[in-house]
Amino acid sequence: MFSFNPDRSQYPDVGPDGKLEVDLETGKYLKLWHGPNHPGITGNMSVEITVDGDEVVEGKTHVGYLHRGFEKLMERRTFIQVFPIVCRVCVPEPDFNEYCYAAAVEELAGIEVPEQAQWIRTLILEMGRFNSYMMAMGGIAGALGSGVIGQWMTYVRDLMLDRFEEMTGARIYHMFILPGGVRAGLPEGFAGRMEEVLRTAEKYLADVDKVLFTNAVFKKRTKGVGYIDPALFEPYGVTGPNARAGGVAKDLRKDAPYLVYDQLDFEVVTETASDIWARAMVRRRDIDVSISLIRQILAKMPTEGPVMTALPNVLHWKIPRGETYIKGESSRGEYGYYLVTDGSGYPRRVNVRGPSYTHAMALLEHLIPGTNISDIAALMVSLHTYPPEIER
Amino acid sequence: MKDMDKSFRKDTETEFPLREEMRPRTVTAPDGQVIEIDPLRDYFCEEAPKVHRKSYSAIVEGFYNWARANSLWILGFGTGCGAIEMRPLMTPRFDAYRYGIQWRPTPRQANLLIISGYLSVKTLKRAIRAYEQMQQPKFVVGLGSCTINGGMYWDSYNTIKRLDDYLPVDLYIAGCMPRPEALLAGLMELKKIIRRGEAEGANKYAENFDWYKANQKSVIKDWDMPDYSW
Amino acid sequence: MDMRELIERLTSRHKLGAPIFQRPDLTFVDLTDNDRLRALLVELRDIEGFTHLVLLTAVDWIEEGKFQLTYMLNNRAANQTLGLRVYLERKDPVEFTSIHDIWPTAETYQRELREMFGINFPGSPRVMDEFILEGWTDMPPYRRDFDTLAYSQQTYRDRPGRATNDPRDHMKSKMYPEG
Amino acid sequence: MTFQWIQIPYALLTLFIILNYGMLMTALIQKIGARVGGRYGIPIWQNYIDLLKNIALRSKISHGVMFYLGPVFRLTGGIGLILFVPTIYGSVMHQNFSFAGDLILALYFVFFGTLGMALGAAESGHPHSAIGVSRGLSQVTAAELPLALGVFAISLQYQTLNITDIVAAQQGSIFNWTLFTNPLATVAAMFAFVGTMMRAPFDVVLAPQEIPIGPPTEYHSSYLALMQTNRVLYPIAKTVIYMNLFFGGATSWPEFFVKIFAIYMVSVFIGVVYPRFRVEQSIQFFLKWGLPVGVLAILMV
Repeated sequence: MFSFNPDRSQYPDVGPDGKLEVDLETGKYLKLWHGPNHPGITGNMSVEITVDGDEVVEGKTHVGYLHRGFEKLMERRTFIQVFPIVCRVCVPEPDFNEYCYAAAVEELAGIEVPEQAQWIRTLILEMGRFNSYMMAMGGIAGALGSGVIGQWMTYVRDLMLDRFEEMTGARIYHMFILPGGVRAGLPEGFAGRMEEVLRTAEKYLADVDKVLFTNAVFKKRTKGVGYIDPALFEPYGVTGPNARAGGVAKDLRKDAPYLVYDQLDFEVVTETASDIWARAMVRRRDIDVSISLIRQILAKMPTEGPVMTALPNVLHWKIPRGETYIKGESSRGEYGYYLVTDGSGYPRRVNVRGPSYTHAMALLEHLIPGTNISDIAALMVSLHTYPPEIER
Repeated sequence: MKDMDKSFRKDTETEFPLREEMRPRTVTAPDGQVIEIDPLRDYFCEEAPKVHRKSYSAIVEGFYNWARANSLWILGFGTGCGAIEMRPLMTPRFDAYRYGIQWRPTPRQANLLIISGYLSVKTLKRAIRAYEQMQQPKFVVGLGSCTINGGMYWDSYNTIKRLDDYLPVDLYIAGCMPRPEALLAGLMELKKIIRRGEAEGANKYAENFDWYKANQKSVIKDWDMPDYSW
Repeated sequence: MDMRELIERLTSRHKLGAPIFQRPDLTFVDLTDNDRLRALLVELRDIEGFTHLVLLTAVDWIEEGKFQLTYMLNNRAANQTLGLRVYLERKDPVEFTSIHDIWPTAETYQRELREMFGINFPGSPRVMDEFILEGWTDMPPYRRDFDTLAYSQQTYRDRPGRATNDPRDHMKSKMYPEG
Repeated sequence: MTFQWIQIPYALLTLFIILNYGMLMTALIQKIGARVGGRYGIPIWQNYIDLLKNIALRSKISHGVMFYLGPVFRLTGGIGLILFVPTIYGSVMHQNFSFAGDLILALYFVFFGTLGMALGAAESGHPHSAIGVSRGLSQVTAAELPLALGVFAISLQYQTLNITDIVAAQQGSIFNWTLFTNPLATVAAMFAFVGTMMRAPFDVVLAPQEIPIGPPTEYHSSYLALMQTNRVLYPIAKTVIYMNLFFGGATSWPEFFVKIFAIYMVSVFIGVVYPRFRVEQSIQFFLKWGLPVGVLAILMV
């Protein structure tokens, strides 16, 4: 039989300055742009790849198509005015921005958050994680040409968005977690309706297990493809499900419990293969964890209690000089806000640490050489990157 | 909100240097032939777009417009965060396929460019190219408040404020972000506009070509492409 | 791991400022001798177990004429985060040591700092390439003396008829009528 | 059978019927695919509107002569296939230009469209087209092997290269079909059938997530309309061959519609739930499974 294992001896090595000396005029290589207008790219970013036949010799990530200058815009808004724009940093999972920003401000201003609000925040974050994974599952299947999974997953996501809408009044940008607590408590009968959604989701996920994860073609396309050496995790800052797929149980929910995660009962999901299959599987199993966490939260959370602390006069709200870093485990890895204040009414500097920042740039560029051109989309989606958190 | 620094003046002097791969150069081909290359001239056609007339018979044109309205092919280019609501639009809950709306991955085959949200200058450059590569008649829909007047990002240095300064917009859908229902309603409205024969954005673009180009070039400082990407 | 002990141990060999123990798992400390940065980082990574570079970013203290660089490191086993702060003189050209060979992912952070703050890291791969902005000729936008509103108004046209309702006035009347 | 002038309008009528049937059937199949995903799906007449819209576009640009000829060749492949294959057995009107060695010609036409497309797409100069074309050619070549072997097997079996004769030999009872008289040849040919229908897992040529729709990337307006016409004609023409060779042909239009739909659905059922093979994986698949079955089929005969 044929052997299609790549032999990289005939390709030039990457130079010390990170550039590959490829002579395009020889006609041996071809430069291709994947994106920004390309169905296989997650969001609005692009990968400039150099191919030799079907094999990719080099890949460069180009971002910045979504840059709005958030960190600059936040510097000229008061602390309370920042809150409506933070969620727009990352579209598919906006709540993490709200939580991290709110927690950072609370810590520097010394505000205590009521317990009820902590539970609701945890609930929102888990719901957001569920949604984000739904998009990732559909994305992985879609990148390999199985569009029907994406249809089902988007449908389930729509159901969850209905619950979000019921709770916060908005589908995508909720603007619900603000410094001091959350805007409101749970609506009447919320738990029952959420249970319905979770049941439907479980039904669809069982179908996904049958159609996708037992599928011979899917196994063939994903097993052993896009392998990340676990030794690369620390140098390249790999966190979250991507690290868990390589057997490293990195999960901030367990490592550094925040909100009420220390009162919840869950296992950190890990796989060992560290390839596309393992990364898809980790996400698939993490959805189950999320579902169980949502159920636990709704069962355990107190039914009564205030959800908001009285804030000082937010028009003249000055926070003394200081700095802090708040992190949380988003669906893609470590999400963090670094907030510096200087004693005035405006933040001095806000820096957003999105997990895609390391995954989609240095790591992806490291992984691409040697892969097949067909696998680029699957590789990117399996890393689960969202460009807006790279460039903000 | 912090007050504006009135003394700040934008740097209008500095020209952006031409990128290396865009500079004229000589190349030796594998067969030993020496070729002079000027990427900005050789690879592109410099022709300006021209106005395409409607067909002579009003009945035929009306029939064509009906077909155009019922076969909207959207270019799959998610330029901003509004793209996240485009996916529910094409999936079971909202299913825009029912109305003859579908995605095309290449601008050549698309008729409808949806600018889904804020446009950074870098994306604007790509959006213009994508728009110009589409075939006439073509339509542009601006999605979200940020395409109308800047919206949330009214004070950002990197996002444009008015989309219709740069591309001929047929319809805006307001909101941050617009829900799929709003999108569907907007697309239905666009269909009505097309059927009335009023969606002549491409001809408008060709007629006011110089004005559009001047606007585009005032924002995009590294203009290293032809005036019209055929 | 006790952070106080660690800082004491490090202070014997490196010039460190007074540490700030922000949270039990978060500490900030200044490094006063900029040349020792690489040695300190390698020591923290290889001996003390701070193997994860969380982020690298800058803060512009324009009043003091300084850039602050923050190297945020994390030790997962001990659940400790250490923010190492370094100060640079704020006069052009601003340059600093690159750490891309200690953490490859630092390459991306340094590209961003070069573009957004104008802090160059000679030797870092592709540091002079455009990263986020394209065709940018103005001053680096994250510097404090760059005014984004003024730039935006001088570049992009407003749509006539836009009325700005500053929430400040609304909130003043609704929430704090007394001031 | 001698040639008569009346055959020309008859053949055109056949073409017209098949075109309309194809338009409606592909839309129906898209609807079925949509239902699997839980959607309502496109209107059944959507293909007509899309076609009309593309013809009605006002501007078109060209990349050279071959760029024009690409879709024309492709359509020629589809139409040629239909014209030389008997559509309805026993009907004077719809037997088209079937003649003694038409099986060979049909096999040639199966390949012809891809070849023409390759030339046209290469002229468009888009790298994705070029990649798509090279994928398409290598996959079609690999898929052709089991088909050719299967066809040889049955031509040995029936001792003829005339499709009409092959169909005639299968009349009478359902057990006279090649499907039952020579199952291995049928299986081998069905490999090729599924492989060339441009559906998952063998849709590497279009592969939207990898090379945005491949060869037709640069095609638009009337060119695209030509290709769309071919997209509905060609699969049916191909299915007609399979129907004639392996499933006993059709003696009337209703039988024809039902059989074509059933055979077509084989590829749809597989396509709807499967992800996509990589090109070398699909070639491997054909060589590993299709080829031995084809060889066995010949040996059996």
